[in-house]
Amino acid sequence: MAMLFDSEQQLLADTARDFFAQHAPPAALRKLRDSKDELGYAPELWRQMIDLGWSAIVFPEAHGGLDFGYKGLGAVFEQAGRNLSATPLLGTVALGGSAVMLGGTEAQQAQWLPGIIAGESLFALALDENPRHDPSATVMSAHAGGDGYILDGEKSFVVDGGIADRLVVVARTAGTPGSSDGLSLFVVEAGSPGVRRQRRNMVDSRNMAAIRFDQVAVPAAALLGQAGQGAALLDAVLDRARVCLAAEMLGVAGWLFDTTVAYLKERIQFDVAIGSFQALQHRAALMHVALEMSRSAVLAALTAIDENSPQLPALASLAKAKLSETLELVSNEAVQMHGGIGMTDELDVGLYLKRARVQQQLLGDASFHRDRYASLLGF
Amino acid sequence: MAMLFDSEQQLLADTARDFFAQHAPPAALRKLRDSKDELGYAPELWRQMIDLGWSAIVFPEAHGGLDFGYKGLGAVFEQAGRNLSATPLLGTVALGGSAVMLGGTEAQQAQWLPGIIAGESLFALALDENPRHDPSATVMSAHAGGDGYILDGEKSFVVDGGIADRLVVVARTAGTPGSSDGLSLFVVEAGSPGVRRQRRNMVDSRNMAAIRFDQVAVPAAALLGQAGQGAALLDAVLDRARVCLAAEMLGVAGWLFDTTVAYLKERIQFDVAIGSFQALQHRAALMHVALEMSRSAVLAALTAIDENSPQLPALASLAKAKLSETLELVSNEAVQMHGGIGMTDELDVGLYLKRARVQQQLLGDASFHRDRYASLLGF
Amino acid sequence: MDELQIFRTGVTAWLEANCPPSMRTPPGDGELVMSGSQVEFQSEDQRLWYERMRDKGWFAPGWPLDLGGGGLDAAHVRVLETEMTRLHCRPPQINLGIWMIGPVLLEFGTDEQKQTFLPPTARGKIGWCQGFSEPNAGSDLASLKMSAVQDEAGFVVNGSKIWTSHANHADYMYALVRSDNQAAKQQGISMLLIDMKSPGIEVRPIDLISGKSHFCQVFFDNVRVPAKNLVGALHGGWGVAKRLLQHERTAMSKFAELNMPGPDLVGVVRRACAGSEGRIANAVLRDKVAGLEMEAHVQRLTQQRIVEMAKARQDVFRAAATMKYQMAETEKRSAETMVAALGLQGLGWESEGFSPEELEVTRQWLNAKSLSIAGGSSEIQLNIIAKRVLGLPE
Amino acid sequence: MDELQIFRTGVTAWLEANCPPSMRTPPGDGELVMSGSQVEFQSEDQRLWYERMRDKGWFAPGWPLDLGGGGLDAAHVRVLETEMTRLHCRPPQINLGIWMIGPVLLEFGTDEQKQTFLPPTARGKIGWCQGFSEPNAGSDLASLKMSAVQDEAGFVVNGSKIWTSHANHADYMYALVRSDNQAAKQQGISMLLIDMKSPGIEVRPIDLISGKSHFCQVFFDNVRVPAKNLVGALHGGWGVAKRLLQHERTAMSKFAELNMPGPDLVGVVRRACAGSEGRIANAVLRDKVAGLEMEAHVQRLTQQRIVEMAKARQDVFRAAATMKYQMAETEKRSAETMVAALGLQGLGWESEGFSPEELEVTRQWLNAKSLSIAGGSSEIQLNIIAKRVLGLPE
Repeated sequence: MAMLFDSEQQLLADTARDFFAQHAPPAALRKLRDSKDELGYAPELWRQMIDLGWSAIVFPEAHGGLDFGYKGLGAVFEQAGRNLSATPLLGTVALGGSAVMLGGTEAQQAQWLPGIIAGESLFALALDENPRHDPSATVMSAHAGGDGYILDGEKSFVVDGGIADRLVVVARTAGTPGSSDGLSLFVVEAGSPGVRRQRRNMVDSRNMAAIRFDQVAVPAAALLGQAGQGAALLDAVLDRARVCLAAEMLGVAGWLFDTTVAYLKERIQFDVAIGSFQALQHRAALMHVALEMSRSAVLAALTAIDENSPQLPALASLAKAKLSETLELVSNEAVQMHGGIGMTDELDVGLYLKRARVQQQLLGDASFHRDRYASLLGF
Repeated sequence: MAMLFDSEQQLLADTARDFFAQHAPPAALRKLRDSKDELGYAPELWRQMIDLGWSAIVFPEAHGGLDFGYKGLGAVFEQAGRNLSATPLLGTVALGGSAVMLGGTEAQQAQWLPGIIAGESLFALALDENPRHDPSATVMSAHAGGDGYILDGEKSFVVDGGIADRLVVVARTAGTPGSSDGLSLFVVEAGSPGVRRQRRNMVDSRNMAAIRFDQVAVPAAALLGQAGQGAALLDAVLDRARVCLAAEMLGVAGWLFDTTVAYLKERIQFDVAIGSFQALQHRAALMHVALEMSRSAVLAALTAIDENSPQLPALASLAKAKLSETLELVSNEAVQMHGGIGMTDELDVGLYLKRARVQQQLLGDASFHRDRYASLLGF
Repeated sequence: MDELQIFRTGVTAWLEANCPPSMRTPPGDGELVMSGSQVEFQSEDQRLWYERMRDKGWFAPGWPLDLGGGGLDAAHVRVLETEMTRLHCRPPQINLGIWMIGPVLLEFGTDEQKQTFLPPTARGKIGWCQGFSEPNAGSDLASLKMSAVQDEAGFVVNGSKIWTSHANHADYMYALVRSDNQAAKQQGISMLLIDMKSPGIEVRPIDLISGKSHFCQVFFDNVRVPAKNLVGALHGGWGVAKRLLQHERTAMSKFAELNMPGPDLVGVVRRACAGSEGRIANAVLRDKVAGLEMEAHVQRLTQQRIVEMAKARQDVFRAAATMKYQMAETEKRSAETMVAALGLQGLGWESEGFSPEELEVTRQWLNAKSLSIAGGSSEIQLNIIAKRVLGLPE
Repeated sequence: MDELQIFRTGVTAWLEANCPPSMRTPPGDGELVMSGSQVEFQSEDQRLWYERMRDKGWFAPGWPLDLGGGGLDAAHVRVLETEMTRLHCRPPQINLGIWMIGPVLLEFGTDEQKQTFLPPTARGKIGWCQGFSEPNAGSDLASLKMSAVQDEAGFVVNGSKIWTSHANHADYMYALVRSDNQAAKQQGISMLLIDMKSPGIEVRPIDLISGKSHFCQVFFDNVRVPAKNLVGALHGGWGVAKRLLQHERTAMSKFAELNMPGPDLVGVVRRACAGSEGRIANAVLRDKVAGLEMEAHVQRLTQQRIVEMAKARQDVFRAAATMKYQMAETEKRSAETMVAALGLQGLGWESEGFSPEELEVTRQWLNAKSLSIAGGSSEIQLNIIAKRVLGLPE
């Protein structure tokens, strides 16, 4: 059943739903935000997630993983999204962890995966140098030097970049910006000399950092995969993360929609529930259509990862684009249908709206992925 | 008052409304269509319009015109559009006549304008060679030869091209397709040796012809304006015609909207008028908003012609683009809101829908004019 | 090898031997045989395929043998259908009598009705049409007005039906009529079987905005219908009709795959706006086409998800209620986009200067408008979602 | 030279002499003076301009001289306003007392109310806030619940008001209260003038999704209001409020032009996506921006048409009813487009790494959401058009 959760996946989804609702509801994010928390996530929450095995879901048993697949991980992401739970899951597992697993030698996997799984190490992918996602635009350089490579350049938006102790850095060992030839991936200790990180305060309080690499020396063993051949690996990593992000977005959209439909039933104006107004009913129905389509897109893409389908790139772009569109629709309608109260910070709807826009941009917006989808389908 | 009709213009609009409703309602177009009329318009109707002075409205008094301005002509176009009246007004006055007036020498004007005004001569502009409007794409060539020029090429879509006795032909005396340099305009007798015309049956029964020019010789005096410098003249002519067409489209959209609102009030389903359903009410209101905005765009553009405003190009593109969007919205909603009956040929709504799409394409669709508007505004 | 497997092998062999190759291609417009008393064939292969399937009893494979059917149970019928699909066999004929009224007569009909109507229907001798919609009863079907006044011999029928497919070739109509003016809307309706040769019936084909069509309007002027032609209980027609419409949905989904695929969006736009390496040159149009292809893609995925949910015995209504709306709106926008991409070349009506594909794009654009109107308008779909899925109040 | 012309010349000379150059620039966020008992100035120029206009009586130029106004008739007021606009003079102060409740008191107030409230208001001594909306009375204002129970001394008020601008700095609130629970909705409402220093009032500023705001929620716990502070008839507050809201519309249109223009769509997108010759590089984005600029353009043209129609004494309602909806929706889409064009750079909240313009784009995006909610939501606008312009049935 490609488009359904099996019973184990469903069990995981149910567990995650309860867990995040209890331990990391929107109020927890609000607290991190208002206290201007330095870390931007709660380590004790992450520890609980580690104990539940969620950092291990996608990794091979050989390195201590559960080999349970991305569909299971997607179930966790959806529930984290639904609660706006602040976790290092995207940076450490979906991006960094996927990169080590897909690009690392046995030795490299053995070096890093157990640390990720045990919660001893946090990862991030340092890729985007511009405000709009575009992997081939990478300028940052890596040239041979010392007993390995010297990295030089700047990354503008690194998810979880401020808390990671290891960064998977995309740099150019050859080729020119605009071409995907010549990219390479390196695992860099965040504490290396020459690495300077600055937290960026995003509208949605998501963990984000700008990172400057000033002549940072890394050993040859830091290289993941073949030098200059990193584009395919990077694509594979990004597609996994895009689909996980789409699952997270499905959770955000689902919360916004459910909350709005509930409000339509409860809010009285002109002596009736506003949900009895047909114009609002039809708009709610349109959101429902978009959400059902979105769920199909996410499930198909998650399945494509686990089945190693050649359709993955197209399905990943489909999921990310469709979820971006759905989320823009649903978040705007949620604010509008809540009326004045929807404009207040007190209501959680605003937090979800802001999270939505950052998610839309991360790893490529709808326009980026429509273009990529068309290219993949040859038109 | 730039955005209103003055009392004379309003009088003209009222006269035109009654005239077309009485003499050339949709049933008249239907008759031309079903009888596969060779001419595609009723000469006696045109004769009446001549008698009313409508062929003279925009032309200078020196040549027998009324010098009453395009705003007056726009009032006539709107009412012709409202009734789907088949007239040679677009080809002969807005396109051909404008070209002679704006590009012709005194002698050329004296030669051709009186004939147009008196209804003795029908004109058309032979420009588009491709199914999508793009003046600079002109391939048709004109080179010096005989005692003037030899024209060679093919025009795919010429409004009123089949009934005109004179064709204003756009051809390239220099430059390459894609550039607007090197274009020239010629007045060609439709009966010249080498001219072959074929009627094209459009979905909306609008008069349209494909015309092949096979080594057609014209005298030097056939040239309007400067050889190779025709782009500016062509733009001025096209903008006038685009605005007149936008006025016609306003009439089409207005009919569709009024008819649909009337139907919403009269059609009973589930024991109530369907116009009482709020979802349909809001959609009707959206159409109303679009129509009011459209009317402003048309009036501003008509005024810009008469005031010789440097804003004309931008306003012409604004009017054509906005009306194209409005018409797509209103025509689709009209069919949908009429339900099954809206799908039948018996109802006039379908005729208006088809006319709408042809109008949207003629002289540049919304996408063409958005691009042009952006260029004109420098972004 | 179990019995079903043996049956499958036999079916395959028989189909390969008896279905002519030309009947194993997608049927073009109007290339399917409408059965009835005046059946017409466009080719010898068509006739052969028709007669062979008829003689096998496979027009109605699931009906009892003694009523002219194939006597197969549901599992065997599914095998036959699967194999026909797999081998691309066209249906040998189309008849609403087999798909819609037949099963209803099997369930609700009197013995006399079954004996009278089912065997000739199964043998293709009676062509049926459906008389439900009326000019003033579209989305609100239960507001129908065609009256049936009872007298000693049966009913006298007056009124009009619209959107009746192939009424001009049909032998019988199953029709909903108002038998009781006083009762609440749904309670005053009966279903009658009406002989289309009865005096007082006039059939007028309907021209659509896209041109000729198989739809007709049918006028009834004091048409007499014998009492024995009442299906189900007097004034009980609404229940019968609801059951019948379930069969319609099944039939529709079977036929959905049948039609020759129309012009495809990417192909049409790509040819109209050719860029380098087969890409669409115009970036704006390309973005739009990609968006529409994605909508078509997510709806295919949702269709697949619904099938899987049904297999897993999950409630599919939340998801399934979205499909009609989504498909209709996407298809309409795709058709608009094709026309826009073709420019004036996509707006021809007939004759020279327009390619068959271009004319087909135009027809498809106009026909697509009906997708959000017929069979439950988009507005009705949204109402259903709002009320029955989301539980929003009246 | 007629008298009005002479007046104009005098006004111009006076303004040029008395309005400091820094007061002739568009005011930034929070750069206008809110008058009241606790007025604060951000610059010496602000104070000077404030005091000079106050002493001239031109805070309320159209009010009678004996009530602290300028004593000008409508024609002279218009001249003053025109000249101030022409010379880009900022309003010296902002006070709902002058724009809204003042004119209403002039029309409906008792002599005592006029004497008590108008002169100090005109001299900037009383700052006013408006207490209309309640948490459960938004679009449906008449469903307000804040209760005013009468006793011998006046009223005892309980309840809450929301969206009250600057309530934390205001001296008085004009408020709608429910004085009769039994009457039909609109018939049980009264308007009271409430001293914000009364015991039992708590003011809580509201944080918006865009950050801090001038909005407050105000809580009333057994607040006593003297009987003499009732405006108009008891239970007659709805009529007074309707009149007041007409003044609000006038005031809003005056202030609409005031604000410092926010980030402009073309500029922001062009800088974010720079192509050759100042064009927007991304064709899809460019097409979208052009579409939005066109929407803004047609609405400016429509605004102009409405002005001309009004001058020609034509009925403007058909056209005017469209403006609020059109402007709100276009503005919201423009803001979304700017954020999308800036990518993650358009989604910063504060501190380093984001330019002031980028942060402003983000704030504007969030603030724009209120345009289709406050002052008559988009849904209400569409209802008005459907019912009152198009005459569609209930």
